[in-house]
Amino acid sequence: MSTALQATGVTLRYGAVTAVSDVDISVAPGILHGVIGPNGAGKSSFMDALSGRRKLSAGTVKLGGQDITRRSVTWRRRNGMARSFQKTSVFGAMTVRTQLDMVARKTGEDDLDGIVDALSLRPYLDEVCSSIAYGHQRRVDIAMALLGRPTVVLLDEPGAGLSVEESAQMFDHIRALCTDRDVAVVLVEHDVEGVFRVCDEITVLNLGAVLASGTPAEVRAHPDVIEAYLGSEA
Amino acid sequence: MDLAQLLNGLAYGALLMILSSGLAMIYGLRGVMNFAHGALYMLGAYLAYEVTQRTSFWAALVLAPLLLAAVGAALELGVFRRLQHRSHIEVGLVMFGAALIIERTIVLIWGDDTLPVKAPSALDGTANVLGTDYPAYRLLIIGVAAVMAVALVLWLKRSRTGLHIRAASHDTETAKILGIDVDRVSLVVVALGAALAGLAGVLAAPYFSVQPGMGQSILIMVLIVVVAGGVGSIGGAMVAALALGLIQTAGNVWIPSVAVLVPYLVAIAVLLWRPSGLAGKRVA
Amino acid sequence: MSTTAEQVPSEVPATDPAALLAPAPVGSGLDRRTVLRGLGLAVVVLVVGLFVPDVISDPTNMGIATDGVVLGILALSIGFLAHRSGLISLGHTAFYGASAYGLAIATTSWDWSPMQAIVFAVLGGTVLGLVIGAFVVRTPGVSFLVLTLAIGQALHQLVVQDSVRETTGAYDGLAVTWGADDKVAGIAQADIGNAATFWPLAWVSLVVVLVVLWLVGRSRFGRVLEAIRENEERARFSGFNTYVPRLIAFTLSSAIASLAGALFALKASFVSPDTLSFVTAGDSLIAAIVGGFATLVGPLVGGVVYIYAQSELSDSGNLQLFTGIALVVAVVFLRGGIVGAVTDGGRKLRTIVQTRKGAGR
Amino acid sequence: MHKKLLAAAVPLMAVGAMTGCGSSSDSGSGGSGGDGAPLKIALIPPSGGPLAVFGKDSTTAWQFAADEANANGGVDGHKVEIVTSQTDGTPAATVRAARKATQGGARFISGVITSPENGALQQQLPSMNAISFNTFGKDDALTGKQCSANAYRTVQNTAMDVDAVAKSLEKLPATKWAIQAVDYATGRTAAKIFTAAAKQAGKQVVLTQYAPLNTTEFGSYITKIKNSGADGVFAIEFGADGVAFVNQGAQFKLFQGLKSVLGFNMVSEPLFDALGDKIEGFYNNIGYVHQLDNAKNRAFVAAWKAKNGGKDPYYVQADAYLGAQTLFEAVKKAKSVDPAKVKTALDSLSFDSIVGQVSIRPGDHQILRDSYLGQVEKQGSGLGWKVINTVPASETQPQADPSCKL
Repeated sequence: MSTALQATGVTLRYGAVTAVSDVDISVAPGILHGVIGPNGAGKSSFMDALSGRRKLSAGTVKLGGQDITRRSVTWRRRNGMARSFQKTSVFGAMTVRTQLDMVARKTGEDDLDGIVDALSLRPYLDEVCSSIAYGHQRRVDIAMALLGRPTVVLLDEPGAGLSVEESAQMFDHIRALCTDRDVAVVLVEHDVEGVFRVCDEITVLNLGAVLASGTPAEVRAHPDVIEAYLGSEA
Repeated sequence: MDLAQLLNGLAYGALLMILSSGLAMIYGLRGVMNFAHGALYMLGAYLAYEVTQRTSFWAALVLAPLLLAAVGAALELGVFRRLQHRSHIEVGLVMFGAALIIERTIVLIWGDDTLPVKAPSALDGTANVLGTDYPAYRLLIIGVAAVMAVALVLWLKRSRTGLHIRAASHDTETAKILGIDVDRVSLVVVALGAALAGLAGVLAAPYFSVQPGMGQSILIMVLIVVVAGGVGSIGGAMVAALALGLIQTAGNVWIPSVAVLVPYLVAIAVLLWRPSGLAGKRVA
Repeated sequence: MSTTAEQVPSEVPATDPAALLAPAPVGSGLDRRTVLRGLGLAVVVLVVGLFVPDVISDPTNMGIATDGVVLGILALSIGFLAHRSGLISLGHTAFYGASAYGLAIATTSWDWSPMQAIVFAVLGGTVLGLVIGAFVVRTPGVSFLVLTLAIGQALHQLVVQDSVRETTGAYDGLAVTWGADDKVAGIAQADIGNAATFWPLAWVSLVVVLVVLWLVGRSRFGRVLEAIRENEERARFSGFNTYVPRLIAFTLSSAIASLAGALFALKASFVSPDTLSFVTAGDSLIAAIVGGFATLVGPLVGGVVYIYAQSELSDSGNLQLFTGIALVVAVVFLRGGIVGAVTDGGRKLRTIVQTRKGAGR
Repeated sequence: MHKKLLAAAVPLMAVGAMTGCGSSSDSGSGGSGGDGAPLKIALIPPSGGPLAVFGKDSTTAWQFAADEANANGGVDGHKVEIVTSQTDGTPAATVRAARKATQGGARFISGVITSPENGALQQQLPSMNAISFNTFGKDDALTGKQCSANAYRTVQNTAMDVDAVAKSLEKLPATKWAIQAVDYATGRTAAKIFTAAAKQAGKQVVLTQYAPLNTTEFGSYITKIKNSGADGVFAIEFGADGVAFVNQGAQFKLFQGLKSVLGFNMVSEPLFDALGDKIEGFYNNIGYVHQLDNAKNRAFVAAWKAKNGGKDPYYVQADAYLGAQTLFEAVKKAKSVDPAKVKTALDSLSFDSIVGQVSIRPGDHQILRDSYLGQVEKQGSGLGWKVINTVPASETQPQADPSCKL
């Protein structure tokens, strides 16, 4: 099976602090890959490293086999890597329609309606984005990440700030889009239950390093994972 | 550059330092560039004139900063607090307008003429610094600035209020969650910032001339200092102020024909190199 | 791709017009009907405007109108940049002044014809804008403001340097003189100070600027600018180059400021360092804000009002005081400036009328 | 579409709104100049800023001259009318005010203070059919590069004053001079002429340095002067710069070690109070002193004192008064207030004034009058001028400025 995203030895240091240490990840098209870990495990930093928001201290990121470690964010988006943000990032003063249309044109999306419907955004199309509910804004953010058929989509805590039902619904949307569009999705998530429910593969980070990696069943059985979670959160 | 020139640079830098540390504090906490800082400085100088006429320069040195602190408190309550939900640029523009209003009001009260403020007779002469005769009054400015800098840094590092100020400047939202009364902290900071502008104005009165254009010309310098020093960083502003004083003096001595361009060119270079300033950690 | 385009209608509801830094409504690109309608309107405005000197017989008021239009064009350039890019500039005097000086030098020192000089001045100011913009448009927020201020002031200091006195006249300023036979838009030098004679040149320039700004605002490019202003990082993560559009906006803005500078120099026949001063920079920005730069004509209105106030209020010496008060009022209370308030009031009035009609039925 | 129409209508409305106000009282070309037509003069001083006080004083003097003339039946039968309209001192506003005034029938303009204002105004005088009298601005360019057929200067220009100072050099005790000059045309010209004159007088110039206009911090310059070994300073610093230089120089004890402190436009009557005793003994160029010993001046000073609470007139007021006298003499000579005729009269005017015999130089419209060197001394309770040297125009700048093309 070919890989859409392959990152090796990803390391990110802020001064003396190492936020991400030598992490490997490889995701194939159509695979939903969850990244979980306790608070401060380096999940968001890892996401920033993969997406190009932060410059890597060491390691390489490959997109469809091509080394993109030094490529700009804009280049990555145009060549198949997209992301959403933990702190929802939309064009607040624009209507939902305007911004989706704009990004769809830029990225060459051919089925805007499909995505709008898949994320149940149709009723809000003509609303100004900053005026709709947070959960809906979150979906606009994710919709923008999915437009233009990127090969790799990085989703940073799409369930954050949503109610339990909303969150579950969101994960279902993501699962469906991942399969339908045959896209490699990396899902960084706080909601462990949700991740175990929908993901094909899971990487567990702790203190910036990989604690465990594998199918949900393998990870669930890993003793270190239980300890890490019990030790930090329970 | 001999010792006297070094002291010249220090004296000018010291004045800029007092002025810019107040501006940087307000900027750090409220995120607002106080374009009225030059007007407050000017008000300090005119109050110094008024008080010196009636009593003495020493009284002005105490009274003017206190009065300016009250003006600062009024600005905090009347402008910053009321408009805190507005964009920082908008509040900055309001302060720009306030500066025009304050400066014209000063002229309406004290007139257009250049006003004399005499340095206290004890400081009228020169003092011997390592074999160089140097005006005692300028040494006072350097001394006051040094004391202020040390006191301010200690206060910010050691006191509880200082801790709160640092916390609120770093992240207002988190500070609120931690139970810090950001409004109270802001009142202290803006009042103190205005008082420092007043102090600089008093010190400048016998040094430069007290005249209507004084606020605007120094505002540009101080804005450059604060932005180049690193937005919101008090330490950065202090260092940048001293550096600018020394650079300007060195420019006057070595390349007099283009010295006037030096501060602008340095600021442009710094900002192009590091858009958030020398000590900048966050970008506005 | 094509289906999507058709599904998205071109008319999109307005955003909050009250917010000072909030955007005007954005369409989904230029459809031919809107453009034709707009251009038609522009032609009407252009033609009607040419008759203004016939209506305003009083030369003083004509002078105010002409000078107001010139300042209005400068304010439009600043307002456009602020509105579309969120970049507040205190340094547009650099282009305004550079162009004014360029025109003065080209006509007086090089004996160019005024028309050549205008082209040279505007192009020169634009190139300067491109070069400066290439460095500064990355700089955010207050840093941008102070950086542009520093650049404008540096240019001011440069112009008054004694070493360039032969070229710029330093503090003395520079008279603009051109050949007795040369004319610009049919106007000879002797008549250029006459506001009614100068008016067509100013008015045509203004309408052209307004049309360009309107088209840009309506275009897809305008929409991208808005997206970058709203959320620069999101724009990059959506595949947009965020640097080039801002640079284009900055350069366009500097071109318009340069046009204003050239017009100013022509009309005044004299250029002095005032054109580059901090006061000019501040006042033109204030004109843009007080007029309301979130609307197309707001800055123009601000410019005319400023010149009118300058003529009427100077006796007291309190122009500065009133300018300050106007700025505070515009930002705090009249969000959207004069024009924003007027259109807002108009909309409210319409709503009331419609409600009444509905109730009466 | 409504909104767009509305938006487009706004500028038109704004423009239209102005048609209503200010009905024009255009009296055509400003009178035929026949008998009884008033002599209408527009004064356009700045209402604020550091020079506003000079505008005010000029206005007072023009009004004084007008009242005096009207009390004697007008100028050659023409009643003098003064209209004053203040501006914010920007060139564009001043030109607009001038146009408004000419439209109201005023053909003679004065009270304009700053050089950029005068420069801008002079370009447009011919098209306004008006004549201006510059009684304050000394910058050479105004009767040089920027000269205008319709502009006259009745105050000395910088070159004349500098020459007067240079010619007085041997009367000053210092032999090694340092020049502290503002980086402005005046400063450059003064430094150059002074240096040449010093060489000729066998004196040395050991340091020449320029500080930008609006300098507030003179410490580094003063230190350099102290280190230069000079025993005299020639300081070309005016306004707030001059005050700052003097104050800071006093703090540095600069002046105590010097034999001569020679100012150019640095100390003058309005600053005597602000600068106080520390300027006692300073030398400076002067354009006018109330002690001038001639009949016209004695009468002027007496009348002025009677009207102004016993205060002597100082140079700004006297220069403005001289401007008025020049206009009045020209009107008398032309026997008309028609600007064209007055202009012809002005071009070859020579008359006896409060500063002695003066004449207008046809080549650049510069008045030819004496310049003086004065020394500040204690007079009564305050400070006053002692005239050290008087240099006539024939010795200062006998030729018209070659860069002026009328």
